[in-house]
Amino acid sequence: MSEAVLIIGGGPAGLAAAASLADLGVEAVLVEKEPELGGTPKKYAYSKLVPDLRPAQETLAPLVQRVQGREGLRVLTDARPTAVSGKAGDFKVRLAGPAGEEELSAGAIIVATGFEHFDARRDTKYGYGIYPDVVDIRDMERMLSEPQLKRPSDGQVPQRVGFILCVGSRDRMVGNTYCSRVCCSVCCVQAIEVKEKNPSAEVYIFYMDIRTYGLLENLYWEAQEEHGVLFVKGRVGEILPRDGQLMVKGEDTLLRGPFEVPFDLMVLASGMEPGEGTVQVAELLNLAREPNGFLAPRDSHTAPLEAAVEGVFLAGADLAPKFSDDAVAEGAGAAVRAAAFLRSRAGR
Amino acid sequence: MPDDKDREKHEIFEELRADPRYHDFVRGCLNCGVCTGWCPSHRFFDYAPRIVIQNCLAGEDRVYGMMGEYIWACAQCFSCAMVCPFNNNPGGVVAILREIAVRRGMMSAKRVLKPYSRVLLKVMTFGNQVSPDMIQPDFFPDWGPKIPWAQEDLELKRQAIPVPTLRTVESAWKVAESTMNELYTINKEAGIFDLVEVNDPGLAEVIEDDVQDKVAAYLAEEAKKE
Amino acid sequence: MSAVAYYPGCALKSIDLAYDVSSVAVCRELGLSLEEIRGYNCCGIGELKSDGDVAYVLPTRILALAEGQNLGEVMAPCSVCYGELARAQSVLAQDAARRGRVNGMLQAAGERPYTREVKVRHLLEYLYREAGPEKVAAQVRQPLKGLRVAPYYGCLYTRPGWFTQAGRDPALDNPERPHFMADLLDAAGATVVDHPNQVSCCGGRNVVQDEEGTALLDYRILSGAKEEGAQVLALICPKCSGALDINQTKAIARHGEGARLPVVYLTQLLGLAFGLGRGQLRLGDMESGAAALLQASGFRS
Amino acid sequence: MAVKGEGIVERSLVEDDHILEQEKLIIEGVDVSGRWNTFLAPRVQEDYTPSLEAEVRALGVGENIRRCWQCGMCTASCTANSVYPDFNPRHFIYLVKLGDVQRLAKLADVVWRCVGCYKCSQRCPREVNPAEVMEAIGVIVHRRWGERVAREEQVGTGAYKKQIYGTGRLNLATLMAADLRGLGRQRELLSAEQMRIGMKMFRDSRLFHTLRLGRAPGWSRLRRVLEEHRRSREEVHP
Repeated sequence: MSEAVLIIGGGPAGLAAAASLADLGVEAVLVEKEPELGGTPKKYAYSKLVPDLRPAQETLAPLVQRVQGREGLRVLTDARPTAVSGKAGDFKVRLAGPAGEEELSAGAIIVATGFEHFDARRDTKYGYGIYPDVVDIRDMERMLSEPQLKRPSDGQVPQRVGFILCVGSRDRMVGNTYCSRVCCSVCCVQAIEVKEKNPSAEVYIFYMDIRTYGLLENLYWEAQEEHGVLFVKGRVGEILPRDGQLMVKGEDTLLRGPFEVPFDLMVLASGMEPGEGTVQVAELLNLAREPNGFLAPRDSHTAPLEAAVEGVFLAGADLAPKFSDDAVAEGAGAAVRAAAFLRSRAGR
Repeated sequence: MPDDKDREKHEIFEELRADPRYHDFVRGCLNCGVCTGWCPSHRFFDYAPRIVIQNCLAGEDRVYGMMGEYIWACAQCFSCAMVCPFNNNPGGVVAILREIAVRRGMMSAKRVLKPYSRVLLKVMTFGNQVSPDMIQPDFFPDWGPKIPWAQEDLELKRQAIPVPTLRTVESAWKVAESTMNELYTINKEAGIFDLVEVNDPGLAEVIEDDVQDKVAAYLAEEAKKE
Repeated sequence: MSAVAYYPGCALKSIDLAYDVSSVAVCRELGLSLEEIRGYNCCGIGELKSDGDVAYVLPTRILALAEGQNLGEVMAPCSVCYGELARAQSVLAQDAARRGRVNGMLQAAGERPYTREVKVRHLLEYLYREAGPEKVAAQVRQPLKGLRVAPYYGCLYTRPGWFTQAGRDPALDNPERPHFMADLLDAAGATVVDHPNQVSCCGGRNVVQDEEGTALLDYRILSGAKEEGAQVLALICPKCSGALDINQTKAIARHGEGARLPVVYLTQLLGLAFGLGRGQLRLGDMESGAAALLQASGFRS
Repeated sequence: MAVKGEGIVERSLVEDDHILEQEKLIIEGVDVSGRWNTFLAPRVQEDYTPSLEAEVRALGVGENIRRCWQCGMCTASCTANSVYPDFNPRHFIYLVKLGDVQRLAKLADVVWRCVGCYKCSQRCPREVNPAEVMEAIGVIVHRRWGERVAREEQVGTGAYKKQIYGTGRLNLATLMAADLRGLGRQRELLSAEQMRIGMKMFRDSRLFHTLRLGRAPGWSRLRRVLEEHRRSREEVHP
């Protein structure tokens, strides 16, 4: 019987869960496989985070700060679980870390293993990984973190930048039929950043639908009205190199006509997938996954943050594509559910 | 007359949807246009595989509207099928519709197939696709202005060719009788003769006569052997 | 009640004199006091919009003249004039820089600048809200009993809401389903005919340039009202009159007798109900046979 | 005589100006006219010209074009579209935003069909004010491809402006006369119908009122100021 909670994953959801457990006075261990805390936004050096559009560092730093030096909370980086046995109330977890292996007991586990970006090389028509000036949103985040936006091939400032939405999402041919939910908003933000860094740049977004849902609708209005970002309806079929530029081919479905327009830089809105860590942890803990591979909650309404396996709780983008602020909210929620679970067992 | 047209419209739509391939070819459509972005015909014609799928989803009037010229603008390269996020196959739909047009002997099919009637004649009667005497301006108007000249004194000109030409202008080479027999059987059993009958009755008759003659000659030869 | 500045515009002082005299007479009967703007110019009739600031000078000069006569409100019976005045009023209220440039041009020509806010009103809205159905009913001496009238509102009386405020200010008429004219006609004893194209455009703008398109639009409006049983169509705009009344013969020539329907101004019908005389109604000015119809129906002017 | 592109099976799917075909062509004595030399030019949009949108926004009318999200409410409400299907405000806005000069040029004679009814502006969910955006697009089209715009429209607009700026008043009778003269149709002024209306207006005194309209008081000074400003605008945006 253990009173501690193991949190797997040190991204926004895991960090929020850890800080919340510390606030509740519950003992916890946070395990992160990367050398640094902060999850995917940190790993890929995101530029700005939705919805506040503050630099990602400003958003992540307080999340990390909240878990440092907290009583009863251990934080392990460069570490991952390799085996789990036992059951709710008394899980035995083997961890592999920089200092070697160790075993610890946990009464409950919170899985916050996050997501991975779709690997755009899998959608070969866009030439990602072949043409250096075809980048994905992850690359673009890093490029926008620099003071000046330069295109990879020759370091020049791109004058015409295009975004292709729904790369690796909503596409049976690449195996992902769901919407990744964040890319429309992220691309609007990136498009605005391109314009802010170089107001004379022309920025086009090729879209099927714009899904900046809810209050984020504003992002798309702003991109269009304040910054003159242009939206072209239709999916790009193919990108080919021509005379040092990228020739972008497609059908404009509003005009019902073909286009073949040169661009300096093309950004692929590569969507979200359950990451390798999520897959591994699901196997270790015997967690159910929904048809797209994300972790499945026990019940979407009565137990949205609980796995079907007793004593295991879920939070963040390993459940479904989502923004970091939603992941943070879920982390705190999962912490409360885990604490309540331990208390109910102790009372028994 | 309008009744006939309505019936034809309805029948074509039903034939299309009854085709066992159809439901694999049309699953759903987001109007994303990626198929058309690849389509080589779209660069030249107001033709879009996206519209092919949309028309299928819209019903019989729109499908019927494609039977005249639209389905013949497709190059049958199937790029559309390769990239469609829904895994639709617009080119496959066009293939089914072309088959329907040919089966029903529609005007558009007859027009498109006209040059092929010469090819068909050769295949059925000599077992070759092309022969020196078949390139006639009426059937192959796009083959260049020198054709009428080339057709004059054709046999004489063939003799000038320094390699063996079988001294024939009707066929490129001789095909064995057993092969001809096989070809005939395949075409007959596969229903090709029926399709030719529908689209070009004159051609069907010429082929049939030729085959009859050849069969008769063959039987006579066999009888002589015995 | 204080007077309102009356801006008849150019059409009402020439070809559409009937609308001018009947409007003035009806207002007088209802105790509404009008003061005509002196020395006014054309509003620009929508043809100058693409000339930028210059186009605002014309309607703004009219607002400034009203201000000069110490009047805080301008009322226009012509929907085009109303639209132009309301547009200038609303744009200049929000764009101080433009207002400065427009006033600069006025002053450079020795004209009065537009310094305060003058409210712009359409005759119909003015009649409805200042007098209303009750006062109209009280003035009726010859009820329009049995006369089946189709009200036709047209475009600029309410559209677009961002400068007329219709649809935003609940006290104003509804831009999609207006009813002020119907209510006034009802008060005058007429049978109001509901019909499909009350706020559709008559094509008046292109009446000369595009005879064919205008004829089709006019046909739709006229025949739509006729099919609902209307004997007469009531208007509030001289541009609509140009298309639906004067040009009606062209709609008939192209689309047939379905387009034949007498057309009058609302104020002519109200004046008739009030028992006004021939000179204040000028029913004979209308081209599509309104005078004969009304006489045959037993209404006397 | 051969019909252009008659050898193309999918003829209705090709626009005339994409068919490259010489009706009469003889090379070294060989007749390669008509079908022998038929080729199709691609109809691909090869570039975007975003400066077109800037031109529209600079006109001081239609500034809100940027807000358009292409929902199509304007076209769904459009009066002119119900008569002329090619008059599609949503489509025009899109062409201008992308700077699709070729397509816009082809539609040069359609833009002016707007009747100015403002239904689009009333219903537009983003306050794009398409009615006035179309005014602005009309100006750009006149400027670039004036020769493609119907004479009726060119003469009509010219006559309006000349009269309004010239006298500060609108005289419908003389305006119509100027318009018909401009189109070389002055004989219509003497038609039986016009004569009848003229006589009627003479008898009922409207002709007298029309003649008396004249100029707005003090107009000559304002006219000079307005003309100066119009000239300076044209210098900025030739």
